[in-house]
Amino acid sequence: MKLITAIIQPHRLDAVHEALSARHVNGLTVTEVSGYGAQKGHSEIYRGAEYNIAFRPKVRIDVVVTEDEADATIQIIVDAAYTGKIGDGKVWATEVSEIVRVRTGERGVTAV
Amino acid sequence: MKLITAIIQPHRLDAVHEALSARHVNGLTVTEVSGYGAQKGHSEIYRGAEYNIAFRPKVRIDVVVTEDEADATIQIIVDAAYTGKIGDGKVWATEVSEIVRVRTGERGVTAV
Amino acid sequence: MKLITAIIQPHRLDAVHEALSARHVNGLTVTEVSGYGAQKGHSEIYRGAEYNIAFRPKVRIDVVVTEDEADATIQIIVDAAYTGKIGDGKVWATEVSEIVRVRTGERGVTAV
Amino acid sequence: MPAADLAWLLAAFALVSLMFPGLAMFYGGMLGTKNILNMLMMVMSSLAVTSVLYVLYGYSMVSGNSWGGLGIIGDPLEFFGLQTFVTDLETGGAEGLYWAAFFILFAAITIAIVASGAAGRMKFGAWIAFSALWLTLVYFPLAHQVFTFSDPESGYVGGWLRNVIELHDFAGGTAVHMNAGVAALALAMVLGKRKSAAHRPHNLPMVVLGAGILWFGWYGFNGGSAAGANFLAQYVVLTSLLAGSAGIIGFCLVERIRNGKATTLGMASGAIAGLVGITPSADAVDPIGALLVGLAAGAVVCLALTWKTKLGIDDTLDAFAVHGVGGVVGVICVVLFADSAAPAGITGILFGGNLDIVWRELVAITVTCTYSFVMTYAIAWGLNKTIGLRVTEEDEYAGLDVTLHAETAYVSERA
Amino acid sequence: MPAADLAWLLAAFALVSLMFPGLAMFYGGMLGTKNILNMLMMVMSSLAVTSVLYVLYGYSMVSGNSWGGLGIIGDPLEFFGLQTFVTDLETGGAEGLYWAAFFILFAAITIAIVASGAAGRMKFGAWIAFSALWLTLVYFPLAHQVFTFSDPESGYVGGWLRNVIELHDFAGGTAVHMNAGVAALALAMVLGKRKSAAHRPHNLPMVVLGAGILWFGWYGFNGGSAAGANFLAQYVVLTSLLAGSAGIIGFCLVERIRNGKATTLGMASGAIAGLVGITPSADAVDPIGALLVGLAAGAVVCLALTWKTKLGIDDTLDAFAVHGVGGVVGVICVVLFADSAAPAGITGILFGGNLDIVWRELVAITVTCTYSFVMTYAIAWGLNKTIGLRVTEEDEYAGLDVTLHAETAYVSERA
Amino acid sequence: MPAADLAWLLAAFALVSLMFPGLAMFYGGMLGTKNILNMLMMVMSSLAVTSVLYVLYGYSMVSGNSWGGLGIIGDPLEFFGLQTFVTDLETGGAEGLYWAAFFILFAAITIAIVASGAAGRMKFGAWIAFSALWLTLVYFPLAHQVFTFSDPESGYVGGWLRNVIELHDFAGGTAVHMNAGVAALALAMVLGKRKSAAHRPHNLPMVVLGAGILWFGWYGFNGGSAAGANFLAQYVVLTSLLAGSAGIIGFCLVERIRNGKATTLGMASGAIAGLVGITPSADAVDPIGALLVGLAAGAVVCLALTWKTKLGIDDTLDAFAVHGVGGVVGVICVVLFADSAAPAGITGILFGGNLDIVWRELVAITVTCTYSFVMTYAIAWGLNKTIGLRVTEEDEYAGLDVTLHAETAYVSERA
Ligand SMILES: Nc1ncnc2c1ncn2[C@@H]1O[C@H](COP(=O)(O)OP(=O)(O)O)[C@@H](O)[C@H]1O
Ligand SMILES: Nc1ncnc2c1ncn2[C@@H]1O[C@H](COP(=O)(O)OP(=O)(O)O)[C@@H](O)[C@H]1O
Ligand SMILES: Nc1ncnc2c1ncn2[C@@H]1O[C@H](COP(=O)(O)OP(=O)(O)O)[C@@H](O)[C@H]1O
Repeated sequence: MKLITAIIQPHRLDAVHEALSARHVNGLTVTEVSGYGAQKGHSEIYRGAEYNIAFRPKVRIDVVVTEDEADATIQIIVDAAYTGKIGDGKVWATEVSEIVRVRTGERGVTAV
Repeated sequence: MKLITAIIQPHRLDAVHEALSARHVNGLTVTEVSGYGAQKGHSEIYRGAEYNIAFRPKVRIDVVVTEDEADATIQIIVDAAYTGKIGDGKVWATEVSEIVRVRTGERGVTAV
Repeated sequence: MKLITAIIQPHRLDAVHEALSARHVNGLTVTEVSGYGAQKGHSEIYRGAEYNIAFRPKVRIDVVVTEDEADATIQIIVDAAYTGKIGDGKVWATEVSEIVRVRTGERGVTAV
Repeated sequence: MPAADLAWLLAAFALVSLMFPGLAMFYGGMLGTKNILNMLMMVMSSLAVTSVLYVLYGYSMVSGNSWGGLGIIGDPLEFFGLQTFVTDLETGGAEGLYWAAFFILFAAITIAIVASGAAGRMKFGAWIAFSALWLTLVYFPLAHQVFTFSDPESGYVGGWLRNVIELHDFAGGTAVHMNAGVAALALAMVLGKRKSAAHRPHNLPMVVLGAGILWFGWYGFNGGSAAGANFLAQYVVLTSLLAGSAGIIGFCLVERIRNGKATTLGMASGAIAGLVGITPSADAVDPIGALLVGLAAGAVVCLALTWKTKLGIDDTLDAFAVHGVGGVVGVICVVLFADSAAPAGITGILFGGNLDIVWRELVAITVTCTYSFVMTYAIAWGLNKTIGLRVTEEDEYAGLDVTLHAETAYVSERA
Repeated sequence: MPAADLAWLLAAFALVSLMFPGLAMFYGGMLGTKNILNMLMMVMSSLAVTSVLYVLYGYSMVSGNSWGGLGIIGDPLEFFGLQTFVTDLETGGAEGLYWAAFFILFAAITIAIVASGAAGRMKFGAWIAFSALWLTLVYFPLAHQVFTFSDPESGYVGGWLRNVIELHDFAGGTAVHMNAGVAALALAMVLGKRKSAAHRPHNLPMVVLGAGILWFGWYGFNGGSAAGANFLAQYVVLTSLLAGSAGIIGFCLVERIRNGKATTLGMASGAIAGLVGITPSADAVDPIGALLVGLAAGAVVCLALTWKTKLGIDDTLDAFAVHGVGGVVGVICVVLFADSAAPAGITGILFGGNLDIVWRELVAITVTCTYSFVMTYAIAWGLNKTIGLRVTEEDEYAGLDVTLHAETAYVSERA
Repeated sequence: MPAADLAWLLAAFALVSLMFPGLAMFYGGMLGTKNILNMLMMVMSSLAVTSVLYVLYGYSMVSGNSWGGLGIIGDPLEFFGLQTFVTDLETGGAEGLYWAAFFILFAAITIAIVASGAAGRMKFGAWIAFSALWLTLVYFPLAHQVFTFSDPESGYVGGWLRNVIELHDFAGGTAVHMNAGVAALALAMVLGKRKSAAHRPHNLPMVVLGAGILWFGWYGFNGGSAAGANFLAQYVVLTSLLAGSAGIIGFCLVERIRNGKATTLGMASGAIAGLVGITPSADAVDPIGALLVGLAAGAVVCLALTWKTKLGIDDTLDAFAVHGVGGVVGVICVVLFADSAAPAGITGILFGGNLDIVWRELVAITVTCTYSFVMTYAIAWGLNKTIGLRVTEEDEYAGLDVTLHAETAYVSERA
């Protein structure tokens, strides 16, 4: 199994969620994060003092999928998150060695 | 070493924390997240307009443990987080190749 | 590629960010988390009732780097996050099997 | 007892002044987290723009002797700088000075309500320009027509709706509420819909606080319109309390029946709807009538909200439904069940009153709404063609707080 | 000078009206993030329920001629629809109309305090039913007994606690505060404890804002009870300021000694405790006495809070300790160190006053608390057996905001 | 008409009392998330400390007969316990009692402003000690010198700045604003800079709400200083409205030109700056003059803020710039363009007034600022050497809310 982690623009969350649902991805977890990358920060001004805000709001999506769904899932996320502008984000995958569904105690692929 | 990640019901956090403490798990990290799965969203109503809220509040726990503690830790979490209702969550494990304790610079199992 | 995850003291974030930038780390993602470890919680008092707050605010940094940058990156983070006091945090690494840049569709090291 | 009147009027003025942060919270809380500050700035800057215009020519245009005796607009040069009022006339009571202050708040709250129609997509400079033009071309004339009494003795000519049509509008159901509601609609139409999906309100306790403060201010708004510490003042304070309360019931009952649940936003909206409804009718209905006004306004506004959604106009915070429709409901209630024993002395047609009041109110509503819609649309359209009203799509996604004001409403960093 | 009195009374009314959003913030801020809106709705809807009942029969039951001359309850039909008051008596001052409005706020704030005992677990429909019954069966009778003066001249009979027992209670220490505190306790007992663990207050700045607004409103509550712009009004305004201030000191000192730290919630709670303490005693103590009332109320309430925890009753927001105990402390202070030079003219027993006042206050406290407890318990118990008071366990975990009102208090999405 | 005056003064008192939660929100919102509660406690506890001191000896020191006839300080024993005022003099109007209450608020708001200079690094016990000493040694003398009129008839001697220098300061530009601004600066200098990096304001809607409430309170502050429901009261209410409004424009214009963007914090700060500016000048300028006062105060304060940053002093929330500089601008405006037709009857030198007013104001400003700075520095320095003012570095990183008050401002857990 693979854990796919995606950092995307907040306003693309709905699109990604819909795309994954359509593809029968049964679950995912969302975290509000912030980040920087090619897209640098911006400056804010408070009482004349400029603050360089390094991080911009992003949304992190974590979804565990079976090995053979991994590539397709990545592609779905990439497509749905795409706007073509700097700051669109990253998607990466790591190996999951075990997964359990708390409610049933099921393990492995059936637990995804 | 293994990184155990658990997505659980917010109101089970205390139970999981206590169970892990009792088992001498020395550290863990908690993140407020939201997610969807078998448990679908709910709808909210604002001035007559219905919003389908896809994601429900969950808590994410990350804990790094040694290889041989991994299975036991997963089980402790699963047991403590269990309520038997849909939405109880998932626990998964990934491989950690290195870990360092910032304060001491210790690496590997002693840093866990 | 490696995903380096660091849990650090919130007030060290700027230092870590600067240190990584100086080293040309091109991107990172920040999450507000809380945790416990050797540094235990603290107690708070509301209308005479004491609450034992197990978790303290921390910041989580996730950064994906190429294999050969991994060790150096860990060291930079450890050095910049260091204060020498309990609660300084942990840094760990996991293996990333794939990474994609959403904007361009690039994969692998060029996407980092 | 002019000094006693003044004592209450000073307090009433202060009450109304708190409506500005109240409205800011009410509207700000309903938005998503990235356009709040922009809304707060639109609401609060209304005071800045109005104060300057009022001192220069606004007071003259509203309360001045009608230009050409037509009852359309006051002579804009009559009270330049409010200099006439600097000298104490020793009446011991409220003088021009006081009324200038009180009416600045009326004008400013009106344009502040209009701002809600532009939430999340309008350039700030364009807003300032729009608000100055709108006050001058829409509010000042309508306020003159509705609020200013003629004084046959001195030959002073006031507004035609007030003196020729003799509309009944206790404290501004037309010039303030219908006007603001319709203008917000027109502005929203010219601006077009927001790019990003509709947001849930980001902070409902803030909305409730705002509504509570608005209610508080309304006692000054309606109570101060009684012009003193008199029977009328206590009358309208009671009817305002009852209508706000019943507005909650009207709105929440419809919600309960339709959606199965009464909501907090509904409660807050219902109270405001009830208060809008009682603004024109506060002196004309009896206590049970006031409860009915609130009930009707709350229920009808609740129904109006969903109709709007279907029209597909992004009147973002529903000013048209709440203030436009709510105001109309209030006036209709006067027509229907005004109690002749109440201070206004009007007999509702349900109680056998004559139909005279019907056409007066109809003319007043029609003139106000038509004029407001057409003029607002024209101003917004004109500005859009020249300086442009709308921010870029990117700015809209990033949010106006950061892009227009270089600020973030909430920062949770613990560093 | 009735018009001057009215000028102040109108302002006082408005001040009290702001106590509603104030209380909503005070209570809402103390809860966890998932039951806030429900609390806001319970607090604000008190205005809706009370307004309707008061117009129908509440005013009659509270201020009407005692039914059978017994001093227990006013004739419920006397002032139906408040129709009597629609006509101007031309007294130039506050008339029945005004007092109806003012007393609606008193009744509504009392039931709103009771709501705090039900936080986080009560069905909303059941709350509405409970509050209507409670006002009718508990508040209206007690308010009649405590507030309504007999008028020997016209043969009008008022409440027995006021006229037969001659309790001293300046502005409602009994009928409002003790009554609410005890009722909250009884309701909490019938409801049982919340399922989920105790929550830390989710927003303390909101609590402080609420407390500050409540303090502001209290000047209207106590100051308006002076019935005019007179010596008494300024007297009680000063003593209210002093007692609130000293309440902070009393509460925070106990905290500092016991826990080592003064807390913000303690500061806010102490100010309210001091204000509760001064409510019955504001006209009876001198300035130093007012400081002592505040000090005592703050300190004792702080101690009472922990006693409660031990009793294991989930009086969620401590209405019993703050309003019940705080109110009793205030009355005891009158008994102990009332200054004969103060407007009430009572000599405290520490200053050699006679013991007469002791039994009068004891009777008043005992009657109020016993009646309130027994009746509230009975009403809650009865409703629980019939329609059921409590939400399901699942709804409680998910939170009442989402399950009862289909809303979320705070949404941080930036989409 | 003393009763009518009292009616307004009671309301004005209440308005000012709301400035405390207002200031708490204004300051709390500007801080980061870990030192908010500490700020709220410093602001609100000012009421506790001041109330006690005022009853004991503060009233005497401020309003008592000058000790030795020198006009420096009132006899501290004259009004112990305010016992003299307990008896009704039957003037029908505001008596000593009222003024005691009103002036407690003045003193308390002054020390509350000073607190802003100590944000995020001062021990709470040390703050309480500091505030008691500061009120006694700095505020009470300055308030006596500035506010207390001599009464030749009764041989009563008041403050020398008021009676000998005859400064013009309508409602406390010197003793309240400049005094507080300078004292905050001195305290900040003794305390030194905060360890952790500068924080962005954590909650700007809270700041706007606070500013809006402060504005509301200011009508009571300035309007109440007119001592009645009279022409002067309405005059200063209008000028306060205009100056606050124009303050927004002044501040935001400078921002717009300098940084390209008008900000929300700027809008709130500008309104407050305008109100500070009008405090000494409200009765001396005409409506256009009031707009100019606001414009000047807003613009100059905006410029002053960046100068401060360069000085490297951590006057955390800019009390010196806003209240110190803003107050001076207000006084200069009187000197420059006071309108002789306005109630104060002063002719500004731009309108050909004589230069007499210049030195009077200069003396008043110099004395106030010098005395305040030197004494505050001395008190803070002395306390620092003895009990120590500053928390440990660790406590500072962890935040004062947790370490000093064992609380967290916001808890978002949903358990
Ligand atoms: N190497 C990385 N490790 C972790 N997160 C990253 C990394 N690079 C980018 N990110 C995340 O992705 C977001 C978008 O990346 P950015 O480089 O700005 O855009 P783009 O991918 O379009 O070039 C960043 O804000 C950050 O949260
Ligand atoms: N495949 C997945 N990847 C990541 N997170 C998941 C996945 N499936 C479920 N989750 C997380 O677990 C939570 C509970 O899952 P859900 O399917 O609703 O309950 P259950 O596990 O009892 O069937 C979700 O809200 C989501 O946060
Ligand atoms: N085994 C672990 N797994 C996950 N997170 C951990 C673990 N141990 C510590 N942490 C995180 O690191 C933070 C600091 O750890 P702590 O043990 O308190 O300090 P130190 O590393 O200096 O001994 C914790 O608050 C927690 O968030």
